[in-house]
Amino acid sequence: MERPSSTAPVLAVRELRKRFAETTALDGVTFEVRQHEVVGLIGENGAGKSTLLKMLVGLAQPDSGSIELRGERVRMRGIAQAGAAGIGMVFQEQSLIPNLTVAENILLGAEGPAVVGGLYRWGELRRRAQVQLDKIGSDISTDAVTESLSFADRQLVEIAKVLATEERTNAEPVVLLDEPTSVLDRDETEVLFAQIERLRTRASVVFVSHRLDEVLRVSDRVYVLRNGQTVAECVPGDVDEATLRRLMIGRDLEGSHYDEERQLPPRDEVRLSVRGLTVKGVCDRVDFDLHEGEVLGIAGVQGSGREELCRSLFGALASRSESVTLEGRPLRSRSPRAAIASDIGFVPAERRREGMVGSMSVAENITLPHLAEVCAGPMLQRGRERALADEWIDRLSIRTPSASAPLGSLSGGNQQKAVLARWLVSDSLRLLILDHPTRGLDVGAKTEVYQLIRELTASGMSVLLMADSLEELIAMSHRVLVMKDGRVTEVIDAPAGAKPAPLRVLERMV
Amino acid sequence: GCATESAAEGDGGQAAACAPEDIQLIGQVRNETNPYEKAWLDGGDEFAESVGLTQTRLTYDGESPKQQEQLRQALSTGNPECMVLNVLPNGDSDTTPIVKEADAAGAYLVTHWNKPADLDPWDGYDTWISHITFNGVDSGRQIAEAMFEAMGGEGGIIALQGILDTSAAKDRFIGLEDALAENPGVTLLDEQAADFDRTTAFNVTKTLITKHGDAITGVWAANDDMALGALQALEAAGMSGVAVVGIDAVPEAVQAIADGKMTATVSSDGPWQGGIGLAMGYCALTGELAVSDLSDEERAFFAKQTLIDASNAEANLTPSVNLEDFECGNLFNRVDGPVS
Amino acid sequence: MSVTDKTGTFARLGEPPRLTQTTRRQLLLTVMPVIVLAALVAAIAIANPNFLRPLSIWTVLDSAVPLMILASGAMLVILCGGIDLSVAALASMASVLVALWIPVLGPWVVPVVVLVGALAGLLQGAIHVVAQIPSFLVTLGGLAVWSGIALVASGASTIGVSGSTLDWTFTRVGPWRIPSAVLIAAAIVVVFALVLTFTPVRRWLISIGSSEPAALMAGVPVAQTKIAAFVVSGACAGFAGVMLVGRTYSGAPSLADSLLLPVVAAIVVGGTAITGGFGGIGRTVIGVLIITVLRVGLSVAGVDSSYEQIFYGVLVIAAVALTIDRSKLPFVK
Amino acid sequence: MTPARLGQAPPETGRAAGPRPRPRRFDRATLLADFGPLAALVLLCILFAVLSPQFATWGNVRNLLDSAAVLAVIAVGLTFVLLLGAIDLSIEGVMATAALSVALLVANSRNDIDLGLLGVVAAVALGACFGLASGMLSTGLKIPSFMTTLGISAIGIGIATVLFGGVQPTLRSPELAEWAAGQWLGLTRLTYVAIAVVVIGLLVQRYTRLGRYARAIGGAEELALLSGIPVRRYKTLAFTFAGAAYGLAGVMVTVQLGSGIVQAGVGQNFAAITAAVVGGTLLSGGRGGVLQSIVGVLIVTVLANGLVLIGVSPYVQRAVQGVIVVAAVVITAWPLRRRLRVVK
Ligand SMILES: Nc1ncnc2c1ncn2[C@@H]1O[C@H](COP(=O)(O)OP(=O)(O)OP(=O)(O)O)[C@@H](O)[C@H]1O
Ligand SMILES: Nc1ncnc2c1ncn2[C@@H]1O[C@H](COP(=O)(O)OP(=O)(O)OP(=O)(O)O)[C@@H](O)[C@H]1O
Ligand SMILES: [Mg+2]
Ligand SMILES: [Mg+2]
Repeated sequence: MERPSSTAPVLAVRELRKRFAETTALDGVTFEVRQHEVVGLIGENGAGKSTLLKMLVGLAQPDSGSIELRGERVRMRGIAQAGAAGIGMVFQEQSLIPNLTVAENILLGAEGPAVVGGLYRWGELRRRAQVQLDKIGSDISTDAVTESLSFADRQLVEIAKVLATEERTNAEPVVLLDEPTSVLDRDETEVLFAQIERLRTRASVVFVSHRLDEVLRVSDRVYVLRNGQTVAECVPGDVDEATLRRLMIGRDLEGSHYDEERQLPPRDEVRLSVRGLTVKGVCDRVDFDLHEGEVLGIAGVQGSGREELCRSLFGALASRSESVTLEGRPLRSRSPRAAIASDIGFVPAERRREGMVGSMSVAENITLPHLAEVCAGPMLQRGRERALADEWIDRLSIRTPSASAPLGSLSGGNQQKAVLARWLVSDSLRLLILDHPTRGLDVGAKTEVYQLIRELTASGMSVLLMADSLEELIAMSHRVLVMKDGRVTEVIDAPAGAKPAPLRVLERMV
Repeated sequence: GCATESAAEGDGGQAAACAPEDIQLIGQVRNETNPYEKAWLDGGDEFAESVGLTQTRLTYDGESPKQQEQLRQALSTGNPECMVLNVLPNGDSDTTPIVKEADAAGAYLVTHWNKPADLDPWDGYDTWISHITFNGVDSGRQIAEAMFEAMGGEGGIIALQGILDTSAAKDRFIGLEDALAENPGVTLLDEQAADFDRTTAFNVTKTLITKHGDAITGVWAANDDMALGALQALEAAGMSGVAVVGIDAVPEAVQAIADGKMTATVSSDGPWQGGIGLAMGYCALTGELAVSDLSDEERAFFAKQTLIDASNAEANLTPSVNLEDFECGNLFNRVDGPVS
Repeated sequence: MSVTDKTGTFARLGEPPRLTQTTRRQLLLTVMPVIVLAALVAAIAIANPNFLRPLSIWTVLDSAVPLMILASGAMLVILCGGIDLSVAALASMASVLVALWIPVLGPWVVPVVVLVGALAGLLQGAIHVVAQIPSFLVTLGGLAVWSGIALVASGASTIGVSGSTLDWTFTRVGPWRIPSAVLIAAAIVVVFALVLTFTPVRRWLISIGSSEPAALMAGVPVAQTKIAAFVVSGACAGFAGVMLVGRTYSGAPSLADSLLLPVVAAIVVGGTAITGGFGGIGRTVIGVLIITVLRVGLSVAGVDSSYEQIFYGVLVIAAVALTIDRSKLPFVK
Repeated sequence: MTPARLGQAPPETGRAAGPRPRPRRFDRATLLADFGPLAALVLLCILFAVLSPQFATWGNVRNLLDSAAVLAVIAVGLTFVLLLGAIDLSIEGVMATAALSVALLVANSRNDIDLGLLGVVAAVALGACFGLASGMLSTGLKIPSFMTTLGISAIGIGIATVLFGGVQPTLRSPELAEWAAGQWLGLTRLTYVAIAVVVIGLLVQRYTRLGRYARAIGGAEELALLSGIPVRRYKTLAFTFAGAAYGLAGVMVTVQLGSGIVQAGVGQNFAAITAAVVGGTLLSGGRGGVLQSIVGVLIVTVLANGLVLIGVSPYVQRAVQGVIVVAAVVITAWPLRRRLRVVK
């Protein structure tokens, strides 16, 4: 690929090692970033990507190894020092402060000329923030309170924030992006890529993503991490996705990515029937049926009301309806607890906040919604709980030192598997609502989740699915419910072998 | 004079049990942050020094549970047989358990101020020597009368009550009511609780000044702290010539009387209280006082208190003790009648 | 299941458990509160050897009882991330009610007053959960209201209790003359420990305390658990009121008011996170003992009463600095 | 999208011409959350004005402002600590030490020292030192502020007890007496001091890093760290600022009362926290601000004043206050209830 890139490494990492209590996160990583270059970084969940990036900005200290920035050996003590040296990072989990405005967030800790003599100049602050927002072509108001923004909008603000790094140093900055696209939709991803292209002329970029097509598209070089080691360095022109996938997990993945051939037709029995479901202000008289063994994908852009629809079915949002029946019986989800009692499960998109209790162990998290199943009368049966947890850790191959390790200390992908496991524990689960279940998962883990969904539906479970990408949604679904502005615009059939084109779905969404 | 006699005949068993140097003197008050109680403990120290001992000073920050905990711990870590407790119970309710604990452990005890009406030392308590208190109705009336006099027998007054849950606060207020009944020319404009606290009194008085304005010609406060708070509020409002009275004779109030800013206060003589209880116990342990011989009037009595006004303020500016008061023969010199 | 067949590379797990540095630190942190307690007791005993007499030790334990009962209940509320500021005022109100009702109800006064305490807790919990008002505020209001009720009901005075109805709360039993109150408190602690260890209650409390949205989405009975925590806290306050009447022979409207800060201090010194999500009854027991020893021990050790507060402040800070497990507090507020 | 909240909204100046700013929507719930306490204050005033003829007089308004002065100064300092999500229980101790030290450092009845206004400065600085100690202990040893400030309070009371030594130092400084009694435009000078402190508090909150970072740290401490904010430094700074405010409050009480007493701050801790919370400064941090806390201070002061004026029995005054406060918050927060709303 013909791209301008000089040879002098701006950032060089040699033999970096890091051990956390029982896990070796980095086991001798070596890589370098040259001037005006976009470096892709891939690896399965827990391979050490985030840990590596955190060390570059001083949030973790390596046990051994060296980091050289523009030829000088550096030891980053903290994010402020890194920022001053021209390294900025977009974190995998969002890092905006919810109660500050967008402008405040973008320039937090790096106000520069917006603070004169210790005093803030609001006009200047807004103006400078607006400059960053304009770069990504966003129309988010600088005065909006961050927590009132949608998840994707917040991600855009994060990117705007890291773009401000380029104005802070004289030297050309290094921008680290840890899975910036996992929550962005297609258009927003395009905006980001345009920014990366623009940045390339004056900065170096490290780009982490589990979407290999994206990585291949924007990177000049790609490093593959496995078990804390750099196992390969590739140039996109020379490799394809399958090769990368194999390098990442060290073996071939058989079958197609989505296992489409294993999609069985749904059964005739209607499991969930929704009529006239209205959530005040966001979705309006929605009707649909969900059959046994069916995956119903819900497509829609931000604000289409699909998330609210699903949350209300799980009782997390108040709603009105003509009738909602589960296997013929009226379903009254007054709370998540009631929904769970009706054998509904829900995997939320915001895993850290809603999906898990980080300080509790993997086992405790897995059994939390179904404590009754590991209780005899009022008594907990720890042995049974442990066995159940071990079984599911094994079945989903959750990578954890033990079932009693705190869930918060696992890598995001493995956390996600544990969150899925907590619903699968119940034998009687009838409906599983998946809100971006593969968000942040590596290809291997994604494939496992897909297979899991296939197996579950084959055994009769019904699934409501919102997915990371349209391709994924279409591939996994039997039918796709397209929503726009709170209404259902169309229900598109997507049987195995006759999947509709993404464009066909897209045009009903916008 | 009579010391040797009583030692010879008294209930010698107890007296012999303790050598004078083994005697442990304990004084307990709420805290050392108010002049009255500080002076009390200092008085105790002076007595202890005069007999070659030291006083253990205990303070419980006005926390009833802590007072009990402290005393129980003192009794269980020390030698109760040779112990004298001179205690200011936090409230009426605290006296019962203190008395029972001391009695069970066999330590000599003198209590002050607070006691439930139906609990008396002669009801089978051998080591509870005496309960010393002051006639609150009397003091409340005395200062009221001094104030009415300063007001020329007519006008409007406001009353600042103490912590409502104490008999001191209630008795003193009854005294005020009695005096009011005898002086129809004076009207009670308002009464508010200010919790014996200076800041509260300051704020409450300011509000009452807003409400009643120049109609106020006198402020009756159930203690000096509140009186001083009220005084400050009156000064801030630019009101002079208002008669202010309190109770306790804290140095600042006595000074204010001497300066002509306050009208009167009543002294219960804290240093004397701090010493007298220890002295009673010391005399009992050394065999110079036989508790069983004491009359009921000596075992629960109102002690004399003195009204301090412009005439005697200078003389009372600094609290001091007269060690003669603590000699075994003079212990009951200040009895001023039985408790109710 | 076929999913597992293909995951050979993930299987880098089963390293045998070793006594790593972290686990050793963890162990130290677990026993630290006990070490601090022992050090305190030892220091006081050096100043005054009588402190270690059995009688003296029993007295310390006995003094700890009202604090212990209040702290057990309040700890539940703190575990799930709230705070109950009303416990002390509620105990005061309970003491007044006990004193007022003993002539009428006799021994039945105990369950009745505990029930009243529970109902007061229920009211506060319900307002907190249903109206979604911060617990700090609800219980601050509760504190004022219970004090007011106690003042009015008692006519702002102390009500003496005669008779032997409550003697069982404050006597000594057995050949070792163990204070009955200590046995009662121990029984309560055991009940708490059993419930927290063997039922899912602790799970619920901890998950609510550390991540309430996640607990809600996992179907944890959040509202019920929170309200129950307040109910138990109220009931404990009611029972603490009973115990206080037993030892003071009277009820008074501000009898227990001063115990509020010691209760919270005891819970925190034991190592329970004030922000919720971490802690337990064992830690609370140790915390209560540390605070009690500080309260009664300084004067025993002969600390001058004007310097006592300074010592207390310094020692409380030092104790907390040593006992809390910082890795369990996401960040320190 | 919700509009920026009261007190957090930057001033409406110099708005860059961004592409189509999104329309602001004021819904009832946010309005209530922002203006509920203010509405409650107005309602209370109207209620008391109807019930008591003296309430709405100039004399009483003056008295109200004067009574609120000390609590307002405390609340301004406390607000910054609460914004962090921390809590401060050291108010009593800091005020006690400040009260005694100022009384002993200016012309007084106990010693011959007379530093004049320098004594006031020294007392405020001492308060700041206490705050610094709380802050450094919390951040350095990572102890919850609940405990450090509780310990610091005990230490402060202990030091004040030692300083007190048995006799209250009475102020003999004519210029300080003038500060207590003297009036400008009908208000006491201390009222102006309080107003000045409130204004400074507002400026610090809105225009300095301390204010911004305090809010950021309270909003999400770990994320503030990720933004490169020196969290520990600013936390300590917030405690120090608060300590200085309590020191000043201790001085004000001493000037008002004419002598230094250990009890100068008794009851102020709960009063200040109640005021801040009632006004809308949340204990969980990041929400509210000086303005909100001051509204809370006025609510608390108006309640105390009004209940005395309409003659509510002293037995039940506190209970009535408690009920009114909780009821007011329930009413204003009712429309904000949501199924999954988390309230601690
Ligand atoms: N602070 C920590 N304590 C304990 N273990 C940790 C810590 N940080 C990382 N690890 C472990 O180190 C390994 C590498 O984690 P890291 O987050 O870097 O992976 P990753 O490559 O970013 O994975 P993902 O694709 O899921 O983001 C994981 O096994 C993780 O559990
Ligand atoms: N407090 C903590 N204790 C232990 N480990 C932690 C803690 N905080 C972070 N970590 C570790 O930091 C690593 C990086 O976190 P991050 O959320 O980026 O995970 P990730 O592995 O990159 O997630 P994903 O699978 O979504 O890509 C995680 O693997 C996690 O183990
Ligand atoms: Mg990662
Ligand atoms: Mg990841």
